[in-house]
Amino acid sequence: MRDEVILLIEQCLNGLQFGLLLFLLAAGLTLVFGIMDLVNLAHGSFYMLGAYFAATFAALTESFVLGAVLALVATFVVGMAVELIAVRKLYGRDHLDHVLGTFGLILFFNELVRLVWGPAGMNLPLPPFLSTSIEILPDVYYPTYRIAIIVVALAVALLLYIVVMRTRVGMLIRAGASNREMVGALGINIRLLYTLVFGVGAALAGLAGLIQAPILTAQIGMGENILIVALVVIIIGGIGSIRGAFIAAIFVGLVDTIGRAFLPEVFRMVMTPAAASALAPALSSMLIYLLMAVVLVLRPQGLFPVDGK
Amino acid sequence: MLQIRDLTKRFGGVLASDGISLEVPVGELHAIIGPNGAGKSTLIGQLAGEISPEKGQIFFNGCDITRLPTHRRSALGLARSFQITSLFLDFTVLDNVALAVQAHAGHSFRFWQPARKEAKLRGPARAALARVGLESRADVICANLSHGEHRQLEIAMALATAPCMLVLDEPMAGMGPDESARMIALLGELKGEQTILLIEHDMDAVFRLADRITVMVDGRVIACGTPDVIRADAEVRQAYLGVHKARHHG
Amino acid sequence: MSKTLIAAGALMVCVSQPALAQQKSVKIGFVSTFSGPTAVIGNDMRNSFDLALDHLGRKMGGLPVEVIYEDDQQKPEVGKQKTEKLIESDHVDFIVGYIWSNVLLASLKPALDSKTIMISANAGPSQIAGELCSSYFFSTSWQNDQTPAAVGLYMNQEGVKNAYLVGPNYAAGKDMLTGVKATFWGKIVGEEYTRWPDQLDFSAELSKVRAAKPDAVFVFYPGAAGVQFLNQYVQAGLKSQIPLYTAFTIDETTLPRQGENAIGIPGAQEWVNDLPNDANKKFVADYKAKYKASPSFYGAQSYDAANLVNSAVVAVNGDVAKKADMIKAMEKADFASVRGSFRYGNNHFPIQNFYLQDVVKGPDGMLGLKTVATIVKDDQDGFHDKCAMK
Amino acid sequence: MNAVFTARNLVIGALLVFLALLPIYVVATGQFFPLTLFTRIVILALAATSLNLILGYGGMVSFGHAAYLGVGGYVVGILAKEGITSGFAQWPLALAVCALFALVVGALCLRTRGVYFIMITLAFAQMIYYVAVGLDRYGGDDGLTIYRRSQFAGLIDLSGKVQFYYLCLALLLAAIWIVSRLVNSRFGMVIRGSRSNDRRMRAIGFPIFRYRLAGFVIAGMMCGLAGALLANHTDFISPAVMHWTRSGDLIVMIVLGGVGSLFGPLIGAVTLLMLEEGLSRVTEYWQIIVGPLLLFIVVYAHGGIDGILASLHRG
Repeated sequence: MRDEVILLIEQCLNGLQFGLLLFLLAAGLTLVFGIMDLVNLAHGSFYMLGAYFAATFAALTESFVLGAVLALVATFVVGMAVELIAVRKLYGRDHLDHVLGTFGLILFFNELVRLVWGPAGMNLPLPPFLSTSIEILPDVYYPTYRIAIIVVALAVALLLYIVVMRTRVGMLIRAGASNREMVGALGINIRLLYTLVFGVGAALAGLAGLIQAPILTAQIGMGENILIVALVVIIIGGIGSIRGAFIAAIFVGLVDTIGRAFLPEVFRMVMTPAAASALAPALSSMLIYLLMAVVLVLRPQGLFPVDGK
Repeated sequence: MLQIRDLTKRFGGVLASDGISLEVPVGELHAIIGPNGAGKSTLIGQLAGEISPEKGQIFFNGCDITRLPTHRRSALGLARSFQITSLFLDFTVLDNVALAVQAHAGHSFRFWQPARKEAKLRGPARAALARVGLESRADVICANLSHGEHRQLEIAMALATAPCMLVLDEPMAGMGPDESARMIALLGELKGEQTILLIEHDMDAVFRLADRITVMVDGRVIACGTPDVIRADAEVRQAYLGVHKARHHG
Repeated sequence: MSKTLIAAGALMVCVSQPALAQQKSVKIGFVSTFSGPTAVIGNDMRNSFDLALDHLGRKMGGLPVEVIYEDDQQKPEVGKQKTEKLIESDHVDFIVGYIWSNVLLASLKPALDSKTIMISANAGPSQIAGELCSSYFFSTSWQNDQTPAAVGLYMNQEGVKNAYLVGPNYAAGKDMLTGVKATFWGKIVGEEYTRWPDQLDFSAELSKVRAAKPDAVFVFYPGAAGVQFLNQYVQAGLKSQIPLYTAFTIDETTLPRQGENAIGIPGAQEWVNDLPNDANKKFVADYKAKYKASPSFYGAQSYDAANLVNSAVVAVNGDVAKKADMIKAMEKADFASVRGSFRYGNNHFPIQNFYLQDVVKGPDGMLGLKTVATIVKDDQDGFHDKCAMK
Repeated sequence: MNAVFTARNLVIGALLVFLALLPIYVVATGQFFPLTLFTRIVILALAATSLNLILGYGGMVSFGHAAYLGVGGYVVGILAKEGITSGFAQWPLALAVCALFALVVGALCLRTRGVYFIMITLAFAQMIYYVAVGLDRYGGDDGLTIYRRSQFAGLIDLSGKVQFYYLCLALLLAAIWIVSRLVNSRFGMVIRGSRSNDRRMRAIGFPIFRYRLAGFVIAGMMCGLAGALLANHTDFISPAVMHWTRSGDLIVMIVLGGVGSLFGPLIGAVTLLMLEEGLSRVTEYWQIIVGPLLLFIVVYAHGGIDGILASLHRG
């Protein structure tokens, strides 16, 4: 019995870690979505760039932490540059144009990375203090690095909450999400605000990417599949809502991981092992989409709709 | 014709409709006035079926329509025009009105015959355009009309659905004096033929046209009666007309 | 704009058509993955194939050789299109390559329908060894089940009592786990199939492995996924707790990114870079000289494929229209294979040795793969009796 | 306004003549690959045309339209695997299954608007994608090879490349004709009205949900037909045809060619696939050109290629 409980706890931690990672991606996506009304498929490209930058800078500086910080700065700068050069022209267009234009950006960045870094991908080795596992309960070990991810992501979530809820910039952001004209009426430089928000969103995606790099290695196209999951998260949470994104991200992370972990066993109880091992992976991959469809059928605006949308 | 009983709707903490009761008999031109935020738009939304009330009932021709969807209300003969011009801008003027005719000419699961060649749709549409004086503009793309013409087209589309009652949401908003005069003349002609509920800011028009006037403030009805009664009502003068004038002059 | 595009398109279609089958060269189509993270494998295969042509003097049976490389993007339907294009548009005489079992299965029909000789330099799905076998198909690699079956034998030798199996959910993944189960005597305490190729985080599976407390874990993760799985296995602290056995998870294309994590993790292979035969010594040395990297087994199999083609063309003196004669020649496997000599079974899959390999640090501090022992000699796949050819 | 020889008509005419005469060139030279390529282009143009009905005319941006390609294809593939190779059974069933699927998906999705609609259609496509992955008997992730093409009792032989190409082309032209009738019918006026202003449509008395749903089902069936053709063309069906990037490709074709234009999807399909084919021969890094090109078209060429052609005439 104890073993089962421990396994469940471990899987919940796995789910939580995945969920928090999704939150980092979804937060930037939902900010950009909510404030600029922009569907940014290229968000996953910043995730990829974050991983590549971190691997490169860490190798250059021979320091994991320094590499990570430089990578964050770099994605922030690249994000703002992309906003200034390309994305800015898409504001006010319909969503179809956004989907298509940013799809073009994905192709561009994937090939750019292939040109610059080659097709093989890059490894980001962990420093020794992170590449072990620690005892979270007596006799129960969990990778230190995954604990570190949980801590960092929670800290970022808290920081975002404070910024959005307690500061003047945050008030502007909230106002922008629900009432575009009002921000303009307040005499704020909207263009600058948009560029900064886009840069911050890119940096958050970059953070998610560099965090994943030691686990997944930096790879071309790594952002695309996770981008779709992040989109699912912000849709479930309600577009523009940071709180919604947070709750939905954790929910999606848990559902996906727990489903992946336990569905095969559940299936094996009712069908042959062969059929179960064929069906279970397919069904567990489907779970989050099922979740989104159910949420949208019941609440067409997501769980936490932002007023005025 | 239209009866509203104790209609109540709350947005957040604000009572947008606070127990509104109202009756419009057949043939009457009934006007609703009130300052901004008085709850007029919320009332129209509930009449049209876009907002559902928390409490209260709406009867139309004796039927309870409180919970009916928008298109069913239209089918029963309740037509509305929009405050913000809300037309099909990429269609021609005639297409717009023909679409309104089509909505009441049986189902539209007709997949093959070109709708633009159906006399059954085009004829009544042209008649409705003629009624509001837009027949010469029939083939213009709607986006190219002037503001006043958009407003006229709104009325034509409402008329084209062959309604029992028109709900007109500020048909004169944003119009110049000439356009307003033409609209007042048009409404004057319609009066008597149609039962009309008119929401309007233009006081001259309201007092010239209306049989009866309802005054709303803060989601409540504070007065209801003929123009003369309303003009004389002290509460209205203080609560609304004063405010209204101040806003216009200040 | 569109007009010029269409005109350009029409022009391109016209220009791309060479004059009809004037046999002045041997044409070989080569389908592999040249984009995405697994392009590393495709590039190694292309490099090795090209090196083989260098060694052959770029001629086969007196005719110059022309190779057309096509990228399958690791997608079955793309691979199939490219195969069709090579056959219909380029009229190739041989079609070679194929890393992935699912891509190969999708591409099989057009090749066989057009009676083009097809050589898989890697993928070996059980269906093609069995009921779908064809005289036009040859393998220079193995049937999928064979390598893991060799690992299973080795696990028996090591006294493993029970094991947990993990692999990707696609044709080869299923074959591989079946392969281990065919020879491993112990108990299978768990079996996981993961989404392929987009699942890269194995935390849920690793937690289950840890909870099941098996004697050993067997995995199959080719290409980039092998890097990710191994790194996560080490990060989870499992490497020191549960021994890991692998098939196609550690090779020269992944080792640079797996680094020291791979040391001491055994695998089975029909070819290792230090096999002591002359052909192999020349291949490895020249590869290192030309590309400044070590060749992998994918490369070795491609190198052999080029030599197999050569043996066929030489046998008919360059008259590649004589397909039946070429097939007869190929069945003899009469060339110097870098894995040492082998012969073909009735289903045109090799009957060959499998070796135990391990990762060691060389004297120069570089990591490399090394032969430890021979696990099984002259091994034939278990599907050859389902093949109608005799 | 009604001039026949506008730039746009000339291009469309030239394109149609080219498509009609291509097999003659192919047969004359014995080079069959262009025919294979263009059969594929024509089939995908049919899929894009079906999406254009709801996306271009109805404003329903479905990001999961490739699902119907897959469903149609899988019906053909599964029946073929089970030994039913008659096209008279396969094709109607493919259409019926697609209609049913579209009916269910549409009934649930059409409650939402805007980005939510884009995403929920994607969700259903992803679900059906993973259903296909789980079909172990029918190849799962690896797909299913179709060893015998649909049989039409000797009326037409789908294995004949030229015959098959002409069948696809005929079906594409029929689909374009049907769409042109549909969008100008009463039904079409409702669909188009709800694209530009669905609140207004309700106010004048249209129960638009059922009309949009009907449009959704028609588009699904049409795309299912494309799926049946595609399965026959490639002799193969796998979950990959339903991947979300494939749905994205269909949208790209429409926007490239011209949203809500009859021949736009065809022009877009030809342009996109020729561009891919052409650029990938020029450079391995062809996407670095296509990506910014897409962005450029979105930003500067509203209305796609068809829009540019139309404006040539006006200008």
